[in-house]
Amino acid sequence: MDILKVFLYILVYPGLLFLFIYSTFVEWVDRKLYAKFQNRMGPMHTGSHGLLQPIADFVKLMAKEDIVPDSADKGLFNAVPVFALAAVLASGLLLPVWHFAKGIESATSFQGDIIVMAYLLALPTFAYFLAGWTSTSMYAAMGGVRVLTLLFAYEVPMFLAILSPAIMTGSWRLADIAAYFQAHPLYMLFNLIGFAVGVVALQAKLERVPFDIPHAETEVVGGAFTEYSGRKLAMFRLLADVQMVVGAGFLSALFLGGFPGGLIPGFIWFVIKTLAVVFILSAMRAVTARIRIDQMVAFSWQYLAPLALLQLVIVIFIKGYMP
Amino acid sequence: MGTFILPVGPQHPALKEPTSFRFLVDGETVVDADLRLGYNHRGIEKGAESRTYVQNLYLLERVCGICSNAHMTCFAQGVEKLMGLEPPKRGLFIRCLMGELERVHSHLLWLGVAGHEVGFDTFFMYTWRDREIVQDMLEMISGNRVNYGMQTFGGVRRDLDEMQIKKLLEGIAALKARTPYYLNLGASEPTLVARIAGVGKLPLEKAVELNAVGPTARASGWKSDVRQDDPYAGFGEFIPFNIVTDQGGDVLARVVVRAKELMETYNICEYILKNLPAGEVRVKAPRKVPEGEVVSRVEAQRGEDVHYVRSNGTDKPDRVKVRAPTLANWPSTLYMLRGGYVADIPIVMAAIDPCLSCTDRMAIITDVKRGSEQVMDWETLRKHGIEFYRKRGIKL
Amino acid sequence: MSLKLGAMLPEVMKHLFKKVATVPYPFRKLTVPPGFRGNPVMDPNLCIGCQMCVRDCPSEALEIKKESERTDEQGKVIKRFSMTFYLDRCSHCAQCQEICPKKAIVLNDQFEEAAFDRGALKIIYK
Amino acid sequence: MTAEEIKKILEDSLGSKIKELTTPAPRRMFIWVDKENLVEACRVAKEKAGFYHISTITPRDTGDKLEALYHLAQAGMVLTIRAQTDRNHPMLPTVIPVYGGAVFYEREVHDLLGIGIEGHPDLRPLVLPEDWPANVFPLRKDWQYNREKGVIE
Repeated sequence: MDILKVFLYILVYPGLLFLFIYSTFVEWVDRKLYAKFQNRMGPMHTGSHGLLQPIADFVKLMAKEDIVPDSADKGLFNAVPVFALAAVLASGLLLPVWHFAKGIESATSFQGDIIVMAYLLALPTFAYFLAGWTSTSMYAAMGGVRVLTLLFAYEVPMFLAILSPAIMTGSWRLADIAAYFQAHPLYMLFNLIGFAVGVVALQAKLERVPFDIPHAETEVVGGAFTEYSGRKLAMFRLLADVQMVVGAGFLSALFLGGFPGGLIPGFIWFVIKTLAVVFILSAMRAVTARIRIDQMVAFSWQYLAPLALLQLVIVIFIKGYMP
Repeated sequence: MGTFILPVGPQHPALKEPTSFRFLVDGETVVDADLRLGYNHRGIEKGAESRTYVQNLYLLERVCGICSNAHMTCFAQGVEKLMGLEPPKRGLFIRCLMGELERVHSHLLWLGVAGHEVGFDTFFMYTWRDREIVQDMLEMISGNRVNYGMQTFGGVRRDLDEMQIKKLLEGIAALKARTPYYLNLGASEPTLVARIAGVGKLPLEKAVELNAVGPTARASGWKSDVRQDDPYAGFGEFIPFNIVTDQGGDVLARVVVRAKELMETYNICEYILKNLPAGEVRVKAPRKVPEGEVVSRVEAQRGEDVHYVRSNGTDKPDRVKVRAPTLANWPSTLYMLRGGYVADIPIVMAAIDPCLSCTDRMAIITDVKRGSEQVMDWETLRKHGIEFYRKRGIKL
Repeated sequence: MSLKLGAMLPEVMKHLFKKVATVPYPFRKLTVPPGFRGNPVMDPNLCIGCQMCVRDCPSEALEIKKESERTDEQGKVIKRFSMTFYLDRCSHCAQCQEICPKKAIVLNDQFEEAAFDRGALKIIYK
Repeated sequence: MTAEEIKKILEDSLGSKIKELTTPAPRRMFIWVDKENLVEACRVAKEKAGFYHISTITPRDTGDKLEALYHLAQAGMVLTIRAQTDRNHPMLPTVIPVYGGAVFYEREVHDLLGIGIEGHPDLRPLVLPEDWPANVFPLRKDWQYNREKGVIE
């Protein structure tokens, strides 16, 4: 029975099938919101109100010609998207969505899973760099370098931000942190700065406006993905969506009290909380212009990192005086 | 990373038209810039020599899509001078109105594109939505949204009726309210201002030395405007207007100049519509043009547009020379790009509002399977294309 | 001009509840204002075959040919002309409409001109 | 500056170097100089007469000669300087030292009419393709292109 549960967990919910379907849905929500913000309609004609459009886009890309540049390192060029997608899908398994993972530690919920999760979410960034570098195209190389520069800008604030709930609850396990905040909802308010820093850093990790510097189309064409086409590009696109879902779920589990109540209510909480985060991400995309890489680095180290540190100080202070 | 050459164009998402830049780049900094034109050279000047004046009117209108009316006005008024025609006052007013409405649509278009180049798509969508108002107005007057075909020798081709004037005034009032609102919103958005302030600096002396024209020159503080320097149509005599300048010399200053020019243009349009004189809109033009030569200038939305027409007494011109404003601004653009960031390339290029009106080219097609380079001329390429589609079952 | 983080945010939020400005075009047809310059339509009953339109057409999209010639009871010669119109060349400038002395050519309000078959772009009025 | 003032400055400074001076229309002035005196005429126009701006250069085939028209502008006046060169060895001096903005116009002149520009730093083709045959200049009157008419059967 347990084996079956594990299979269900990996393949159906919250594993591959769910992540695929839900991430396309989240992409639809994001596109629709973005369109509404801009007084447009957004996707309309595949499915009801364009609901199936992301899947249609994915299927279309899968069917397209797949070109590998002559001068590229073929093995690496082909492996990078698969590797990156696998990393993100694996990180999705660590989300504390199913009740059976709560009480006891298991392969998908253990002390330190928060670190593993942050690590798995950072892996695609390196994959992007490798993708850009092996493509041997000018634009891709530039995009790859920008990816790494960006990484050094947002990763530190991101890690500092996720540190604070862990310190507050005294646990390195997502399920424990979520349970703690469920029990003490008011303590969530102390972590608002951390949540804000986390959302901004997540936006940068997802490389969306205003931080879409690595693949700013008017500057470096497709950035690291310039030479990618067909199936591999589809994988990168899917990867970005899954990353958005997992990132939003990660922030919800850390700062918004997780997904209580077992299978069905937990699922509903998951949808509500991740969509709330996605709404913030979409709104951020709609109201800003893309900033330059030097401005981004300056912004991170002047504002984001100090804010995250301030959050840490607050948490340590509270922790010291907490009843 | 060391220095390397970054090609931008002839096909690149930052450029909506084909032109080729080669940038010598050191990391994220542009060291040197070079330009190659001609991807769009259609041989219009040569073609004009074998067509009649009436046909040329429409040929020259198609030099550029956005400033179609400016080119048409420039050619029409040049030939009018050769013919010795004096268009009626109402015709001149409508000629000015078309020019100004075109300026509105072009500047709104540009603001949107500037937003898109720095990744601010919301701003792009809002300005282009508002641009629809002026596009509908132009369609209502002329029957087309892009190539209006309103100018002719001796006046304009269509008259305005009362209903249209009322609708035009309504449209302009709506634009007059919306434009400053959105521009203020955009101007208070820190990420947008961070991208355009202090970028692409063109000092006044450089602007004059490199012969910049239009909003690019005016944003460097140079008060030059053909409408004032060399008044044409109704300007100077009948229609009052102000020239907008700014001292900044950067992209922000160019945005400010265009924004203020928009407001000024709305006022000009309102003035024209409220003071439209009665009478005819055109006089009859002869088919043959007496021998002579003329230099005609018009202030297009990108700057000074110059046409030189030489007639030889027949119904076809001996020589027509067109100089679109963008060509005059390339030297200063190359100056602005040097020493800047790679990330600033699109917005600095967009800041002069480039429009590339430039003969069919030979295309080089590399046959992948044979691995050899095969040079195809235009005719072979066309046949190749037809064959390509026929194989796929599409009847041509 | 003062800088404010998220200056567009209220405006953007307002648009969530506004009617969209775009139209689902191919599914909902658009109308054009009167005086729109579509395709030239020729009335053979009015044409006198003066070739003015052919001479002035900037894109050489028109051809006028004599179809028939007959003499009626009063001995008057009645000629009928046909017009071949190449839509693939037309630039919709309406010069033919303007120059026609008998108003035989009028531009319609057609603007969806794309065709899969190039033959469909050759239109003959007679 | 009025037309009379400009005329006086030009005649005082250039004297007999001006072969012909006409004012066919208000705010328009045409002068004809030998090509040897072209740069001097431009310098006088810029430094003494205030023509700060070069609008464009129009190259033209007159039949037996090639000529170039330099359109200079200031507020209220457009001055056109005409200079001719023979067909066999068409050569004109560069005006870039006087008007920095003329660099692309001169390349265009070189491209389309094959007038050599003496002293121009960079005479690569600007608008014509690199594989365009040498010594074929499309804007000369003896160059004809017979377009094939595409007809729908």
